[in-house]
Order: sequence, then C-alpha cells, then structure tokens
Amino acid sequence: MENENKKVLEVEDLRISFDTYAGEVQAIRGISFDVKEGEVVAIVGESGSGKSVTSQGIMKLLPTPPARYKSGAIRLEGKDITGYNRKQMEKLKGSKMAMIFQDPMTSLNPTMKVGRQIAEGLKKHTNLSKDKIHSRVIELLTMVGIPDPDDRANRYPHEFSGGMRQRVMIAIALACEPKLLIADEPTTALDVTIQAQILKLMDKLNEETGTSIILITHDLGVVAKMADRIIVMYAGKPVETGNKHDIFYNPKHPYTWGLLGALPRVDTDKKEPLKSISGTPPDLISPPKGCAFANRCEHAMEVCLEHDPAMQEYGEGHTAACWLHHPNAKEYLDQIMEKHSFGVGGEKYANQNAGG
Amino acid sequence: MLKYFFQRFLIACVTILILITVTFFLIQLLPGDPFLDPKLPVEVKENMMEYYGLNDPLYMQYFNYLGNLFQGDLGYSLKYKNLTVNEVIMDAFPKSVELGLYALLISILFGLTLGIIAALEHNKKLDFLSMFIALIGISVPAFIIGGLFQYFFAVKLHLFPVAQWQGFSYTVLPSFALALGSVALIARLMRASMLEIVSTDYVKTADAKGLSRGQIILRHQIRNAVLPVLTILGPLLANLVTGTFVIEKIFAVPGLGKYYVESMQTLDYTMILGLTIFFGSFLVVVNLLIDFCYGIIDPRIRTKKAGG
Amino acid sequence: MRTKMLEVEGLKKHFHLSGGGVLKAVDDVSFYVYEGETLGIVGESGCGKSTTGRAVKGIYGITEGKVTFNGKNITSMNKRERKQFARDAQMIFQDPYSSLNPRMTVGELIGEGIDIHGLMRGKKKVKRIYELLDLVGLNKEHINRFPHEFSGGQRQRIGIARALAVDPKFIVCDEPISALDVSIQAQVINLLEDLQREFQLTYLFIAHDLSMVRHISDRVGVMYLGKLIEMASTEELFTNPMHPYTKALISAIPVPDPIQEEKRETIYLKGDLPSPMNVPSGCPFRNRCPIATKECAEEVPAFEEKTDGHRVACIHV
Amino acid sequence: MDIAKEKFRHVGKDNEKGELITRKSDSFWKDVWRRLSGNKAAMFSLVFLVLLLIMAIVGPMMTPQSYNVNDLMNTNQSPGKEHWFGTDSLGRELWDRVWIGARVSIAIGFMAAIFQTIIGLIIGGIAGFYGGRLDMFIMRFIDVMISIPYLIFVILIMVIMGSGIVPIVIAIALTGWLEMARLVRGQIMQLKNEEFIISAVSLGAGSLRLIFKHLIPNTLGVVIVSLTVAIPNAIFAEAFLSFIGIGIKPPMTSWGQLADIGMQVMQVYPYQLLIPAVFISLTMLALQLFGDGLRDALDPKLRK
Amino acid sequence: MVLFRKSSWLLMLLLVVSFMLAACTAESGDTDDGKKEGIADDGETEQVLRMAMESEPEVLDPQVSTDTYSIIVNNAILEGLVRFHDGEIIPGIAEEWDISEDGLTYTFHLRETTWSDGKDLTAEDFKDSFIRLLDPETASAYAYIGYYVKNAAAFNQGEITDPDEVGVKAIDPYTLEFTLENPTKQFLSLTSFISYLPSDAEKIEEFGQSYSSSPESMNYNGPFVIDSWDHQESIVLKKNPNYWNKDEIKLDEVEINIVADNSTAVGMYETGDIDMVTLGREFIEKYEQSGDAEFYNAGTTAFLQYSYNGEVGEILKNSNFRNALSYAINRQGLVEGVLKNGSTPAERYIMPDTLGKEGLFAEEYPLSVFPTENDNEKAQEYLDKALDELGMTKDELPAFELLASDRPDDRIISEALQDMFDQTLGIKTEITILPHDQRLQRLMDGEFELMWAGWGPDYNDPMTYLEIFTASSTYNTTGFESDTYDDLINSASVEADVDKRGDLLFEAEQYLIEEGPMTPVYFESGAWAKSGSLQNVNRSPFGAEVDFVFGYFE
Repeated sequence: MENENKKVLEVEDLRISFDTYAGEVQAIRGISFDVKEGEVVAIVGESGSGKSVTSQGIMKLLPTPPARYKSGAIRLEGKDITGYNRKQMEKLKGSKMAMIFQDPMTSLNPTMKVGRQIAEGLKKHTNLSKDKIHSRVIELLTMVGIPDPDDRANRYPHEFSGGMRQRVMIAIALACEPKLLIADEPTTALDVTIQAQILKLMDKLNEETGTSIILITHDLGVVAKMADRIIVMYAGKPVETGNKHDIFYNPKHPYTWGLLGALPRVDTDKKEPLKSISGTPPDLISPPKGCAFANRCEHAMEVCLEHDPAMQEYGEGHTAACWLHHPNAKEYLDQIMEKHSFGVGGEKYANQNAGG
Repeated sequence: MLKYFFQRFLIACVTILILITVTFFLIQLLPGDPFLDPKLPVEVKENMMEYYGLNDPLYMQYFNYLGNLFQGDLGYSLKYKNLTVNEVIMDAFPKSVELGLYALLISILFGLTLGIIAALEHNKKLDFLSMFIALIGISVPAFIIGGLFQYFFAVKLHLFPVAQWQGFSYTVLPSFALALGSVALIARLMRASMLEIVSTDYVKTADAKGLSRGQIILRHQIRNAVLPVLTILGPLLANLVTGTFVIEKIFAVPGLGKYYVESMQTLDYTMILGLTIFFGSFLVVVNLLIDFCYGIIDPRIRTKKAGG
Repeated sequence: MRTKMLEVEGLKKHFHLSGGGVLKAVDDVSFYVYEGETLGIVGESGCGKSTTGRAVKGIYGITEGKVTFNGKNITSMNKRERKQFARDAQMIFQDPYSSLNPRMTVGELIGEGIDIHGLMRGKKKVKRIYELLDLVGLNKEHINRFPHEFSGGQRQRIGIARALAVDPKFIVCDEPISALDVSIQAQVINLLEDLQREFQLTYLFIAHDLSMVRHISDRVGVMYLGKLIEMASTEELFTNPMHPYTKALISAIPVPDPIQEEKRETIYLKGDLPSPMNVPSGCPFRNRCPIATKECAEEVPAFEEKTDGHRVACIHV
Repeated sequence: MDIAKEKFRHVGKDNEKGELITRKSDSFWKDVWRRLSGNKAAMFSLVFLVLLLIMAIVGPMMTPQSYNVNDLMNTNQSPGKEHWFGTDSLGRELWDRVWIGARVSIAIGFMAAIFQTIIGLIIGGIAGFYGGRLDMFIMRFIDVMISIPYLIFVILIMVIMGSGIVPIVIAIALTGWLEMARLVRGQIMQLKNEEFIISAVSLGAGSLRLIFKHLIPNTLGVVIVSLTVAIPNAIFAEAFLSFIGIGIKPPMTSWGQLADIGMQVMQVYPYQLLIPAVFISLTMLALQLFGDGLRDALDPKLRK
Repeated sequence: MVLFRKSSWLLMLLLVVSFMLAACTAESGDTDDGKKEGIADDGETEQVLRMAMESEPEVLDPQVSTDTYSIIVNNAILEGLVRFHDGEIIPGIAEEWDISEDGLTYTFHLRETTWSDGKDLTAEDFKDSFIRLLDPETASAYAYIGYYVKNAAAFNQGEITDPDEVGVKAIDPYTLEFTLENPTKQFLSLTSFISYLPSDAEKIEEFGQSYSSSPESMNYNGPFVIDSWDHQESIVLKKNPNYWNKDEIKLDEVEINIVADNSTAVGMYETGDIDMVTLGREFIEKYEQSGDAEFYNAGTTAFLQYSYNGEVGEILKNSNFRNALSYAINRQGLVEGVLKNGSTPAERYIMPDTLGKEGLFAEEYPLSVFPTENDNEKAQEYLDKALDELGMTKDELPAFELLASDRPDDRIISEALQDMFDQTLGIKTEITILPHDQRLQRLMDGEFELMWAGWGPDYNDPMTYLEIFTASSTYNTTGFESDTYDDLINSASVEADVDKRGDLLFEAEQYLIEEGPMTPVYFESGAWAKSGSLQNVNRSPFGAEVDFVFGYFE
C-alpha cells in the first residue's frame, strides 16, 4: 500500500450486454473503478449482480457473441487495452493479469498433468529453457504450499483434493508474476477450514509479491478479512464503493445496509430476527427505470422509482448511489438514522458526510 | 486393474454362453433344414440328416456342439460342405477387418476433422457445410452410396477398380462407401463434444493463461473432446466389421458379411452359430480393448479402476 | 421433561460402491431431537450430515441402528404409519434448481403432497395453495408458472410451501440456504423461524455455514467423517467448544467485521479432509489434529457427555 | 439534478413488484416450440415432412393411373409429361408408386419407432426404476439380444407372419427397442438421484406417481429425440431388408424397395433410382435436422 | 480468428485432396494391372479368359456337390466317361462304348490316361467314385442320380451293404460296365453329369471331409487344374498338361471371379475386367440395342403351380378355372415387356429344345395349347363355366395366395400375374414373397395355393419334366394324384422301344396339361454378352451352364 498512486487497472464506465433469445441482458450497466498497486479490491454482490462478468470482461474472456462490449474503457498500467484484439490480449493474459476461478474441480484440464498446466503459461510468456521452466514450476508449487512438488507436478488433477487444486490454480495464475490477479469467488466451493488456508495463502502472496488482487465474492466475512477497498454491486451496477471501514461501519446505501443486516450477528442476541431483503433482484433484460433496488428497498421514495441515482462521493474514495442522501430527503434520512444503526460492530459513523 | 478385467472377462464369457444357447435354439425354430431340395428322395435326405448329426435329439446336438466348441472346433459348414467354419473365419475375417479398419480410419480422420471444423466455426458457413456433408452420410442408404460410388468412380471415371479385393486401390471405394455413415456419426459427436468443452472452466483457465486459440484447441479442447468419441469406436468398429454385407456384395469383397447373411438364408446351422459366437466374442474383445485404451487416455478412469 | 420427537441410536449408513469399496457415509451416530426445537448439524462436505438427514427421513435404508419418530421405529412401521410418517416428517432440499420437477407448475408442486395424502381437492385445494404461497411470500399469479422462471430464493420458498402443505410436525432442512445469496438466505431463515413459531415445528437443520446454524439452532452437533464429534447447546458450543476440530471450524469462519476479524486468531488445520472411503483408524480427525497423540490412533474415542449436555468425542478433553 | 421535493416522499418497498417475474410465462413445451421455431433448418424440415405427408395421401389421387396397374406396352418410360416420374418395368406409374412407397415407408418408420419406444420405455423404465438384480438381469438380456443376429429374427418373423408391413415393423422394433431401453434406463437412473425425485419420495409418493408424474415426463424429451432418430433408422432397416430381398407384400411398395429396384437398373434407367433415392435422402435429412432441432430445443442447458 | 477461419477451410481442402490422392495412387496401381488386358507384350493374343460367377461353388467334391457353380467348375477340371458339349455327347475318358440290345448294359472302353499328378486313371477310379456317390456315409444329396443303376437305390438306402452287388464293374483297368435297373435312354448323357465324375480315392483318404476345399486337396483329370482358390473371391484355372486332349484346349488360364451382384459384374465387364457376363433383365435392352446381347436357352419351363389340397384345391382342381387363369395370362407381354431376355411364351409344357426320339421332341410331337396373348373373352367364358360347375359366384371366390421366391424376376412376374388375374377376371391374389429356401420348404410341405415355380431339366429328355408330377415324386406335393398319369410315366420308363416311349411321353404331357396342377407360362432364356474375340464358349440348359472348355480368343 506504499505506492498509493500507481494504478494497475482503471475501469471506466464499462457496459457489457449479452444477446439472448429473450433480448439483450444488460449484465453490466456502467462500472468504474481502479485498482492500485498491491491493493486488494473486493467486488461484492449477489449472483446476477454482474461481478463475475466484470472480472471476465476485464480479461476479455467472455465469448463474443453473445457478449457485447457496449462502452467503457479498460486501462492496464495506464495503457488503454479496450480495443485490443485477441492476439494483443494473449500477451497480457497470464503475464500481466491472471485469473482464478470459482470451481477448482472443473478449472483444471483433467487430462493434462498439473506441472504441464502450470508450465504452459511460462512457455507462452517467457523465454525460459525447459529446465528453468521445470524448476520454476516446482518453485511455484512449493510457494502455494503443495507438499512433495516434484512428484505432484507429474500428477493429474483428479489426484488432488479441492483445496490442493485451488492452490494449483493459484500457482498457474502467479506463474508469470502478474500485476493483477482476479480471483473469482476463489473459496466459494471450498470447505471452511480449507477456505481459511487458501485465504491465508492469498494474503501471504499479496504481501510477498505485491500483486494487486480483485477479489470477487459474495461472502462479507471474506471481504472483511481480505479487502482494502470494496465495491458493492447490485443489478449490474456498483451501488457503493469505499474502503473496508466505510462499507462495514458507515454504509450509505440501503442495499449495503441490507447485506450487513442479513448476516447473523456474532455479538447480539441470536434470537433477534435477521434483517432480510425481501423480493428478488430485477431481470436485467428490462431493468427498471429508476433505482434498480427500489422495489426491494424499505426506504424507497417516489423519486427512486423514476430516476436512477448517480454516484455521489461521501469521503475519500467512498461513493454511493442513493437518493436518500439528496438534500431533499434529509428529513427522512435523519429520521431513520436515529432509529437504526447500520453497519456492524456497534460503531456508528453517523451521517458524517451526508450531503457531501 | 487386473481384477477388473478378469471380472469383465467372466461376464463376457457368461454372455457368450447364453448367446450360444439362445441362438442355437432360435435357429431350430426356423422351419426347414439345410438340405432343402424337392428332388431329394426321402431316403437320401435321411442319410444326410444322419450324417450331419441332425437326427440326434436337440439337447445332444447342443452338448455335442458345446463340446466341440471348447476344443475350438466350430464344425463344418453345411453349405460349403468341405470348409470348416474355422477356415471360413480365418479366410474371410481378415478381409472384413481390413475393410472395417480402413473405414474406421477414414471415419476417424474425416469425422474428427469435420467435427472440429464445425465446432470451431460454430453457427458459421463452414459449420453448416461440414454438418451438411456429415448428414448426407447418414441420409443416403449404404447400398445407394455404394452403387453410386461404383458407377461414377469406377465404371464411368475409371479411377478405381469396379470390384473385388486385390490390393490397395480395390479398398478405396468400399472403405469410403462403408465409412460415410460413421464419418457422419463421429463428426456430429465430435462437434457436440467440442461445443460442450468450449464452455468448460478449464478452457477458460487456458484462455486466461494467454494461450493462443490454436494452442487452446489443440491442447485442451480436442484431446478432451475425443474421449466421448473414443467410447463409440468399439461398437463402431464392430459395426463396420460385421455390417459390411451390403458393401461386400456390391464390391464383391470376399468378407464374412456375405457368409453371415447367406448362412441365415440357407439355414447353414453351423455357420450361423459359429459366426454368431465369433462376432459376439469379437464385440466383447473390442469393447474390452477400448475400455483399456480409454483408461490410458483418460487418467481419471485409470486410477479409478486401479483403486477399485 | 421435554419429549423427544426423534431418537437416533447407533445409526450407520454404508454404501457399497460399484468398484467394490464400502463408503461409510454415516458411522455410528446417536442423537435426539426434542419436540419444537431446532437441532443443527454442521460439518464439512463428505462428513455424512446430508446422509444422516435422509436416513432419518427414511429415504435410504439404514445399514444399522434405530431411528424412532414419536416413539415408533421408522423401519418397522406398517403401511398406514409409514404414510403418516411421510406426512409428519418433511424435507427441504439443498439445491433449489434440482429439487423441483421442472415439468410441473408451482400449483402442482405445492399441491402434490395434498394429493398424495388426499387432504383436500378442487377449490379448497386451490385456496390452500394460495394460502401457502402467501405464507412464503409469493404472489397468487405464480401458481401457474414453472420452476425455471423463479430465482433461487423463490424456488426455495416454493420448496418450503411444498413441505408445509401437508401440515408436518418435523422438517429435515438439508442445507436449505447454502445455494442462496446472502440477502436471500436471511429471507429463508426468517421464514423458517416464523413458521416454526406459528406451527410449532421441529427442525433438523443441516448446514455447513456455522453462523446461520448458530443463529437458528437450539442445539448443535458437529460431524466429521461420518461421526458426531461434538454436541451441545448452541451457546455452549460456540462459546466453549471442546473438540479441536470444532475449535478450528469456528475460528476458520471469517467474521464480517474488519476490526474483529483482525483481532481474531484463526486455527489453520493442516492438510485436507480425507476421503470418506479411507477413514483413519482411531479418531478420524487425528491426522489433521493439532493436539493428536499416539493414543488417538488406537481407538475411536467415545462420544461422551463431558459437562452437562455437552458431549464430545475426544480423549484429550 | 432538480427534482421536486415531494418526489422524495417515502413509499417503502413493494412486495408485489419485488417478487414480480417480468418475463412472459411459458410452459415447457411452449418454450421448446419457441426455440424450435427459431431454428430455420428444423422448420424447413418440418414443412418438408408435412408436405411429404400430404403428398403421400393425395399424391396417388393426382393421376388417373393406379400404382398397381400394369401397362406392359409402356414399361420403363422416362419421366415426362405423360408419366411424371416415368414408369417401372411393369409399366406402373412411378409417381403413384413413390407416394404409395412414402405411405409405406413412413408408416413403417413411425410404427416401428413408436413400437420400439414403447417397449424400450417400459423395459428400460423397469430396469432403471427397480434397479438391483432385476436391472442386472435385464441389461445382460439386452447384451445377449444385441449380439443375436438380427436376420434370424427377421426371417423367423417373415416365416411366421409372411411378408408385409406388420412383420417388418415387428422385426425392426424387436431389435430397435434394445437401444431405447438402455437409453431410458440411463435416464431413469440419473433422474432417480435428482433431488426432485427424492423430494417426491419424501412426500410419500407411490411408484405410480413417481413413474408417471416425475420420471416419464422428464425422460420424454430424450425419448422424443431418439424417436426422431428411430424413424429414419427404421426406414433404413426396411431399405436394407428390401436389399436382401425381404420386403413388403407386392404390389405394395416402399421406398427401400423402389430404391433397390432402382439400383439394379441404375445404369440403364437412372431415374428409377434417383427419384426414390432423393426422397429417402431428403426425408432422412429432414428427420435428422428436425431431430437435431428438437434436441437443441429440449436441451435443459440452454434453458436458463 | 481470421487466421483460424483460413485454417478451417484449409483442413476442408485437405480432406478433398486426400481423397483425390487416394484416387491417383489407385490409378497408378491400375497401370500395373494393365497387362491383364487381352494383348500380351509380344503382340500375340493371350489366351486368358476372365469371367464372373454369381456365387462360389459350394463344394467341388463331385459326389457331394449339387450346385450350378460346382458343375461349371467341375466341367472344366474333371472329365467323365463322356463329355457334353454344345448339345452333343462326345467321347470323354471313354473312347467308345457299347449299349446292349435291351438297353440295360453299358460298357465303356477307357483311354489310357492319367490324373494331373501323373497317376494312372482307371476304370477302378470311376467305379469307386460311383460307389462313393451311393455310400450312405457320403451322404450325397445326388445319390439318387445313380438310382438308374442296378441295386444302387438299395445300396444307398442301406438295404444291401455289399457294394459289389451294385451294377457297376471294372472288368479291367480300362473297361467299365454299368448294369441298369430299366432301360434308361438318358443314361449315356448322365455319365457326363457331375455325380458320375471321378474323384481320387487317395486324396479323399488324405484330406477327409476337406477333400477338394483347396487346389492341393484334389486331383484333376479334366482340361484344367485349379491354380489358386481365394474363397468367395476367385478361382484361377490353368491348363492341365496331362489332359489327354490338351491340344484341343486353347485357353491357358481361366480366372473365375465371384461377383454376387449382377450390376457389379456388368460394371466389371464394361471396364474390361472380365470378358463375358450374364446380363440381368435390366441390362438386356441396352445391350440388345448395341447388338452385344446374346440369348441362350436356360431350359427352365416357368409355370404357375396349383395346390389341389383343401378348400382352395377344390376350386383349383376345376380345369375350367385353371383354363380361365391360363387365358388371362399375357405370355407374350410378360416375355417381351417385362423379361426381355429372349424367353418364349409356353404353348406347351415340355421345353422345345428337349431331345425326342431322334431330333427334337417338339418337332416330333408338335403341340400348341395355350395362347401367346391373353384372351379375355375366353378367360371369362372359362371362369363362368367353372363357377357354374363349382356352384359359386365370383364374389365367393377367395383371394388366393400367390407364393413366390425373393428372386427379383420371380417377384416381378408374380406381380404381373396378380394384376392380370385382377384386371381380366377380377380374381384377387395375395402375393407372399419368401426367401428361396423358405419357399422351398412351403413347397415341400405342400403349404401353398398358387405358386410361381419352374422346372429346370436334369438331363435332356422329356422325362425330366414329366416325372416330377407322378404321385410318388417328392416334388409333387400338389395333391395331384392320377393313376392314369402314373401308368403313362411308368410304362414310358420301362419301354425300350423309342417310338412307343415317345408316344407315351407325349400322351403324358397332354394329360398333364389337361389335368395337372400347373399352367406353363414361358420357356426361360437368358442373355449374356462377351468380348468379340472370344469364341466357342457355350451356354446350355443341360450340363454346365457355361462351357468354356474349348473356348479361345481370336
């Protein structure tokens, strides 16, 4: 976190749609963020919120068609890669940026030895000799904590457990020391004890190699543990961004409130009902005119149904898109802020930057 | 692994034994006998039935047959009276296998290529073209294809010999005619298999590594896509080897198919039985082999069997 | 004295695999569920918690042991009793996508139990289905729609309505929320809690998510490789876990609170879960256990009551 | 942004809308049809097949001649104004014979396919549903049946029942059901582990309900697709039987028989081969394409 | 992506090219085979005959084999006492022969010659072979062909066990004597028949049942020996250097290819792979137009056979009814419009080329009963009469089953007959097509109503056509049993006087036509084509179907 200013990745107003038989699904409806060197940025949201599409969109892994880039810019280390074709992207993928997928059981080629799968990227992006590549593979396997790496490199994925496979995936991703690692729900398919191991590993690697990480997850616990900055997405758009403390202790958007409230609290009486968000996210074939969350929002106002709120900044790097913080809604906001505390840990950052 | 194959082998043996039994008694249901000739005086026919053991009670015929079978003797044909079924098989089967193998090779070569092209060009012109070619293979009956091939490529264009089996040039037309249907089958299977794999996670992983499209296709897609195709090669080869009657007839290939159909039509009991047993065992062996090959190619199965 | 609605004694469920091996999915498990309470069962994948749930519901035959429901052994019930059991005990499934027949409408799905048990028909049945839809927070117009048109949370609520249709007393919830999004999980959990209050339901709640189990359960049992290794009241288990596995499990859950998360100490277990095909001798946990000793390999530790109502299977406690 | 203050009136969440499904409701089959109708090749095929059916019915009525009346003075006439498709070696109108052949071939195709589907569905269903020993027994039985020469059955049936459509249908179905049974068994085995089946079992559903409400409707898609494959296979099988001289009862004819006769005279009267061959091939093609379309339309992977 | 699209097209191209490549290599291979063509390098005509046969000989063992194809091959590799060539009996191994006055004793004087391996060929060989034919152990289907010889039947049927009692004697190594049961006019020609050909006892001893299954396992005494035999593919014959008459044999080699499919064989003929070919019905017109088709008499009388058994038999027994059917048949139309193979309408039963007393039977006893073209009025008249006699109306007539084999010609003729009966008389028939053997079984069980059938001669005498309808004939399952007819045939078979015998046979034919269970339709011919330079290859209804022994290329 020393080189605060060096931006590894900048994404600006990215919009991606999918053309399906039923019509155009607007999977991402405009997202902008940047990732600084060494930083861990978490993208949080429920399924269908567009977080996975965002990550694969940055890597250009989406098959086109049906995917369609509608607008926006992607800059990697300051270079605009938006218009890059496949050949140009091939040079970046695996070397400058790499990716880990959700399901370690299916993300490795079942008929190829693990060592070869790691070596593939090295062969592509470096000029190392065969021996060097081999020793690098062993080094990587050791680094991700796989015991007996010499033997393991010659084994097939099915001989590995889920956790081990995810370690292999990490080794593949880190093979060429990428600047940016995109981890798409890396622990969702794993058991809790294994998840802890993998998270620890990622944390360690982040610190040791300085690789920036985009962590995509729906688990706020993982976010709390790993992330520096957080982007909360809903229905294809970010609704709130900010650093860990902004989001957990001073959330501005009712959806973030909902998310936090929906988790069982460690510190309160367990028999207090959870704060659920009723209803279902909107269908992105015909996204609502106003705020996408309005129909499920306890605090919805008439304006929410008609106009989509814009992102407002509430502090350094803390932005949210909600009409509640509009000056015209101040009375109501004050009312509810008095009644409730939003966020966890009982610490109130009440309304410090409202209207800013 | 050994235990597994031993088990499979035992099951196969039982299957073949049942097959022999069922076939043996089924043939007896057919009216008539191998010596149908209205000119034959009753006494002459008696002599013949006696000589060929057909006057014995059925169960005795059955056990005699089994007894001989265990000594590897399938008996003399009742039609080609001085040929043993063993001789017939030894003589004709290699030709059927040769034809079948050529056809299989063509099917694999053309089928895989067409399938891969179609999958890579999914929903584009070449996809439709490839699949159209493949569909034609399925859509035209073999005897029409065989006849047309013969007429145009041999009789009209003199590119190949019209018929018979005397060297490489003789094999081309029958092999292609025989292969056409399975080319289509493999092409379609390969295409589907490829399309399925295109959307798998590990292809995405490979893509994320920055591999070129060609590398992804070669190293990750094709190898995995071939697996399901492999599973049908066994039955396919068996089909190609045993299902050659039409092609054999048109191209005058001296293979087993002809004996098979003919034996059925003339009630050549020993030949029907012998060939049925032979084909049954052939099928079983081929399937075992394919199983084995499958194990080599797919590491998942290899260890599973070793472990189980 | 509270009545035990369900009693499980020495339950074993072994699967004979086609390759010849034996998978001991559940191996000698005993517990009971009081009427009106929620018993949580947690554990990692392959620990046998789902198999336990299904065996209790009578879906699988039992290899060994005894399951008693309301005083009746479920394996020796007569036809009428079996039918009554099929009605009294219901189940909610993990995968909201595969647990509903894709060819049936929501109405048919919810009405199926009513039909099977011949409870009502015609207009009355439709009225009941509307009631149930309303109960789980769905709209009337959903009755003629097909499962694939719904989101995961909605489907799970359909599944709940389906189970409720026959007025059950006992519901096995087999990981009902693990496939759902966070915000939706809360909906379902709240709904389950509401229903429990309203209809005095008894739950066997199976999950791998400890925080949710903690939230909903009165008592919790922890399973590892086919065995129960710890069981206590929820408060007791979470504040005073005794078994080293339970301790590690609890510590491994990331807490959605950055400050707390930083303060917390996580116990990292070494290695992976062994396959249930080859469970280590003695204590199944011993080869990952930070405090394992030689003795642990020698015999399976007994599942004993260490303090009041707190049972643990570990010789080092 | 300038928005009137009264717009900021609190309205709260809208439960109805929150649970709203905005997409149009489609039943499964409606959905399938929608996807199918988007498939051009499949639709062309369907149109072709319907036209073919119509022609098979009205075709023979369009000429004054009949398919079975000889005209020994006008044998082997080429197609033209007088004889639309030409005449055969007995001077019979090929036009009429092709449509009669269409009736027979299509009838054989459909009947055999349906017949073998029913047998396969029942036996495969039983094997898959009950499993265990019974399953093992049935599967071994199928193994043996598959290895028994098909022609023995065919000849046996022909001898018992004579030549004609029904014996051919029985002969084809008698061997065709084996594959279908395997397929259905596989499907049922797979379905049996699906949660919705377990769910029905846990509700107390009986065997009948499981089979008819849950298992069969969910195998239907696969079964229908293989039905569309079975039809051309049966038409082919009939053609093969014609080739080896076992066919339907004259003066009736079938495409296979016409093509077989055409093969003999190919070098002299090519039209006698081409006409039936083109019809067979186009029909096969149409059935294949339609089957493919149906498969795609039914594929659950594409539904989401 | 663009790159890849290109490579896809490339792959496609590759497939096409690979096929073409196969074609090219095949072509170059062809030139190697070029010397197969008729002209040898030195410019002289190579005497190699290449021909096609529909099927492989079932077995070449002369005492066991029965099929057409073995007869063709055996005719070339073995020689009997006499040889049948081009309609005439010429001396074979027997130089000359004497027939006793009573026609019961035949004495053959053999020439001194050897087997192909140089071993002497003696009367003993012929005697042993004949005894072997009759030996029940041999289980020969054609044993009955020897029944004309004294005690042959008894020996074959096990009534006597001493072979010496059979009327065949080797008087000395080169004199063989047969004693017959009855005077048998056709006996001389029978001695050229396959079952009377000699087989080598030593080889039989050596090879057992596998005797004659390969070139080495048999011995030859005919013009040719087998050089190689690829089962189901080809048999190559080479000139026999030890044949007594080898100077008359011009062909050095005969290559017999087994080609089941007629259009394939014709294709091979057109590309010059074979020198002669039998023409299926479909090809005749084309070859006739170009003048290349030759017709030959196949010897078969094709007829519609009736069953006199059961209820249907009651109708079919009525001669007016049979006449009605007969007059409804357009024989000329069938022959010219459908068959086109030179067959002629049958106006009588016995095939016109059959030998009579001196010349042809048909010339000595002319008969023309049936109309060549249908006569609808007469047919109708006969039907009315028949219905009157039967006391039934036309509507009461059942739909008759018409049984035919699955041979393409049989099928089409039965379809034509069906239509004729329907159009002319309104009589309905249902055609049943059965595989050849299954149809035979129905015939032998007598389970038929109408059957499309025919009879090919076993020897050149009217008797072969007539004897099958006696009550005791195994062929006759029709239910036709007439003492009058049986008496005629029996008298004829023991009648030594040629004129009287002829009269008896003629009377029998007329009686059969009047009362017998069949209606002759046509006398079958076949057509074939051969290369212009090929001479002296004959096709004949008697003996070997194709006789190329004395053939040569100009």
